[in-house]
Amino acid sequence: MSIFKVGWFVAVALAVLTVVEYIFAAEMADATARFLGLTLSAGTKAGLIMWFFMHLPRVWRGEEVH
Amino acid sequence: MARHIVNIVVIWVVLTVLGALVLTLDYLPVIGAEYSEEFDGIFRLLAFMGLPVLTFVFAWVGYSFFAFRQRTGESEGPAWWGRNWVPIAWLAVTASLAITVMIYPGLTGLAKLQADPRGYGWGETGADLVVKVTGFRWSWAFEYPEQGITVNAVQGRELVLPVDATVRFEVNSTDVVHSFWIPAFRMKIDAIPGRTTYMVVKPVATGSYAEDQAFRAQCAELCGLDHSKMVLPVRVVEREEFEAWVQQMKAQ
Amino acid sequence: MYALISIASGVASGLIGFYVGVGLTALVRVAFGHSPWDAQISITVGYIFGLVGWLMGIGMWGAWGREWFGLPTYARKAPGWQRYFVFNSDHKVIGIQYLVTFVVVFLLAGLLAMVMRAELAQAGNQFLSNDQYNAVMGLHGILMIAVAVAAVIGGIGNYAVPLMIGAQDMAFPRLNALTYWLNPPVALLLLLTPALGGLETGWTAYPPLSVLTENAQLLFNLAIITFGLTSILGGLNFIATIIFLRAPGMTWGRLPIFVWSMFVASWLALLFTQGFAAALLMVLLDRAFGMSFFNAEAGGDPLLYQHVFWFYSHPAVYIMVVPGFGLALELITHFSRKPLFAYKYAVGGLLGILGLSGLVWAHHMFTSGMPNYLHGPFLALTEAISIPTGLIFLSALGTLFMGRLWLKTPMLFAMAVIFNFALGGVTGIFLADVPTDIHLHDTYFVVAHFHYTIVGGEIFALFGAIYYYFPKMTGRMYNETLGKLHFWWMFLGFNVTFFLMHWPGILGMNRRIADYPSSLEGVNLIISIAAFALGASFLVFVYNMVVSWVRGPVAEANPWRARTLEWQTSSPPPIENFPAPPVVRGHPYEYGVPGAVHAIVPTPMPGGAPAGGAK
Amino acid sequence: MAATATSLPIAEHAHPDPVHLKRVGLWLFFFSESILFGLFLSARFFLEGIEAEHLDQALGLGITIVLLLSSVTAYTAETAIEHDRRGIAIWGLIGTILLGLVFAAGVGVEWSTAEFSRHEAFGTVFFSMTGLHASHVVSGIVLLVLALIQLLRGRFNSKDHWPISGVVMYWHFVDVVWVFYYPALYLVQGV
Repeated sequence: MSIFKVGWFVAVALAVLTVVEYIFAAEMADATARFLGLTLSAGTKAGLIMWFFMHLPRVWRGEEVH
Repeated sequence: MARHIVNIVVIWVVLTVLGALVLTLDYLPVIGAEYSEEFDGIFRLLAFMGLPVLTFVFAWVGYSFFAFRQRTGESEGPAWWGRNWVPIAWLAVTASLAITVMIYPGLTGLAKLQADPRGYGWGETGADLVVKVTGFRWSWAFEYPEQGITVNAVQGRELVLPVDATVRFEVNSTDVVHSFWIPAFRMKIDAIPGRTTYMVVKPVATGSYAEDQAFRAQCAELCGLDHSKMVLPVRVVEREEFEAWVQQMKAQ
Repeated sequence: MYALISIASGVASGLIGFYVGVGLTALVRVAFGHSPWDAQISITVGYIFGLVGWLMGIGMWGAWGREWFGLPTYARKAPGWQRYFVFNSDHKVIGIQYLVTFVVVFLLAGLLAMVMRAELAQAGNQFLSNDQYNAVMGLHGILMIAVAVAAVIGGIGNYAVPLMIGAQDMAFPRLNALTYWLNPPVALLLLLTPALGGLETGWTAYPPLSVLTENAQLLFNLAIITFGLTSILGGLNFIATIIFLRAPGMTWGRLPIFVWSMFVASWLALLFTQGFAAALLMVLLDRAFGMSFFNAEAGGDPLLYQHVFWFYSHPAVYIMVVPGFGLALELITHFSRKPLFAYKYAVGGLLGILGLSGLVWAHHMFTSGMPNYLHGPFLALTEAISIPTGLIFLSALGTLFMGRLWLKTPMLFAMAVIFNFALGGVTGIFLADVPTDIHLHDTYFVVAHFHYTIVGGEIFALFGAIYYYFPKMTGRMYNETLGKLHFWWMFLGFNVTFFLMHWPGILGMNRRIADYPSSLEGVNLIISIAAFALGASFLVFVYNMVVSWVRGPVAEANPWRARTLEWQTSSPPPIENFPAPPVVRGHPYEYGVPGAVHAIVPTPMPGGAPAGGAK
Repeated sequence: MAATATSLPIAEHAHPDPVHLKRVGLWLFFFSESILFGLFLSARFFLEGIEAEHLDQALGLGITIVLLLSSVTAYTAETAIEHDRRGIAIWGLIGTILLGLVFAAGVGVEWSTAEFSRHEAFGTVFFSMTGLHASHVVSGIVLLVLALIQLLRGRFNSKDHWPISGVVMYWHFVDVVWVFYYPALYLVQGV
């Protein structure tokens, strides 16, 4: 199942970030810091999805030969 | 080529002078408030600054039209690509013009307007008279809280202000967006439901709608059916006359 | 027959879709215990189903939809003029469809302007009641906005861009057909608005008024959201086409300036048009579901709309005028028989406009009561946009100087663009400057200003381009004398009308009013008379176009001796444009360079030696 | 210039890989759509002083994880068909559709149990944002079903699978939107 390996790594990373996000939001009292932290986390998650799941690099590298 | 440049410059200068003569005409509305003079000054300044730019383009295009024409389209012009100092000089001149206008009268004029810390208003901080303005479809109501009177389209039928007094309008709307505008004062502020906006003016001359229609409170933001009829006359009077008017309104 | 079948099946399946949508809404509403009919929701759902039905019926089902179910596709093949009435993916057909449609819309909206000027010739209400005036004014506004957004991009752009870059078609031909066929429902909805109470809010649709007003507003919102979709999909298509389908050798540095301007305008459309859609969607949600985006009492804010709306609608004026600049420069260089002066700076100017246009929207809101700290930055950025715009002027003026001006009708229109836009640009300074804008905002000064920029800058370029491409599109030549008559008539009528309009604005005549203070009567009468003259000039245009299309003299492949690629193929071009791609060897504007060649076109065309007409 | 028809070099039309062209087109579409979503997100922060009212945090976290999981199954389906693993691709798509339905149902539960109304400010932004997003989820499910039907009928292989890749990209995009919407609606408070 090696072809799916990247997908599972990203999935784990996304899950961890989501849970961290949830706990961070519950614990962080300062509104501004919470906002910034959540923005950072959401940006990271979006970047991971776009880079690996949506194959963003193929936009400039072209379609890879499978 | 030098000949063409000289010709264009001559036409440019002539057009500019002619334009400047037109601009000295009296084309601005009546001066009603302190800010009107400020506005007129800035307006004229910008007009005189814009005029040479405009006439430059007119002279250039117009001269080219007459001097460089050909009948058949067979001959071709010199292969100039503009890869020399000309574009850089042009960029420098236009950028410095833009930045000049941006700073003066733009940002400096803005700073003057916003000197009043209480919000959008400008002018002197203190106000001799407060008028609460309420816009609704399709008329205005003016409340003078200190005097305890209210005028609207039924009662009083005009906005009366004392001359040489700083007036702060506190503008509200009960339904849709309106805009409170008195052309003689060159001032305008939107009436937004749910927030109060401010406009500070200091009338410097007496006048009334009957004498000059620039003395009117006009809605300037499209507000539906009778938007064009959302007008109330404005009358600027001497202090004593204002007091008399207040008493008269109270008596009613 | 083909045309009739195509339109009839489109209308029929559109109607079926509408009633299916209304019926489904009724079922769901009854199931949840509501009355079956709610105007806002039923019409919206019905419209969405009807729109899909219309598209499928007009031919999208056969050409595209079947593919989604794994079925083989087919296209309706229609001969001759009938190809303009089917789902046709040829960019040349679509370009002409767009152009004819929007010229008709332009003339209609112009008639509405005549009605307005008739009413405004005197103070007081003569012909129209206040609500009729508002309806006419709103419809004039939105139809003209639609013309300005779509006529040059959809018409001239679709027709010329693939030809100019040596491509066979657009990157997504079927998407291109879709964007055109989304337009008829838009036109239908807008023209139906008077039946449902008329537009009360003008084309800007400011809430809370647009939430409270008649159901005509609902049609407006649905129409404009659809229209925004055509704009976005069209922009997307142009970007992909220009990036990927350039002929070999057509580097970015050799791209004709009109293609550059289309590239910039497409990015603007792609990025910002969602703002209009979002703003109108919020109004729709407030209307249909009682949401509170703009209801201050429930925590909403009317200014939210103005920010979102102008976030689109200021860049929109660049969507309109940037292709106008491109066309003006393109025509000026060909008809001056001189290379485009400072080509790279002109491209830089276009890109500079692209960069700044998204950062200036709040200059429409200087009197709106927005926070104080926003005024300064928006003032400065708005003034700064005059710097890239100035580069367009540099290029135009530099090209004219010492040129060999061949003053054909298209050239006259192109020079008029520079002339008009100079005035429109200078008056823009007054409006960008907060101290003057406070008085001038929402007056006829603004009306004059934006007519000078949009009509003077874009519509003049549009007409220049129509004359320029007329021989290419139809294979026939227009009547030059009538063309010049049209130009001078329109130019004079336009300038008298709109130059005078500044003055009542300064004196305190606000815009969008059916009635004005009696002291402004004299100048308004003159403006009205000039406006009627301006309107009459289009009779010459229509006569010239119709008669020349039917029986004008046959045009040569390259009547203008232009060097760009679209003129190196026959007039009108074959379906595949070029049998094989041209090979681009040099700059498209190398006039006055002995032996210069722009491109080599593979098949010998009648009268077509190597492109660029080397002699 | 003596270039004649016979001496002309024969060049091919610029034919970029059609899949690549479509991929870029789809990205451009996402770019444009993200502005629409971004403006609704900005509206949520523009309407000052809105406090996020009580939302079912467990449900929110649950549907977020379901949606992320559906992205993984969608990725699996796409990767599988790229390697001609048809069976895995079919199950990947079925799993994505089911998880998508669970997400949509979760939003439905949230809507029906919410303690605030759509007439007030927070309700306005909550219902409009989740509604806008849910409409994309539903259209994504429809597209996934269309792709699944063709896959079951034997279409698509490692050489020809763009419809699946496109639909899956769309699905990921819907997920990306939720990545921003979830904290903005559920987690950010008092900003």
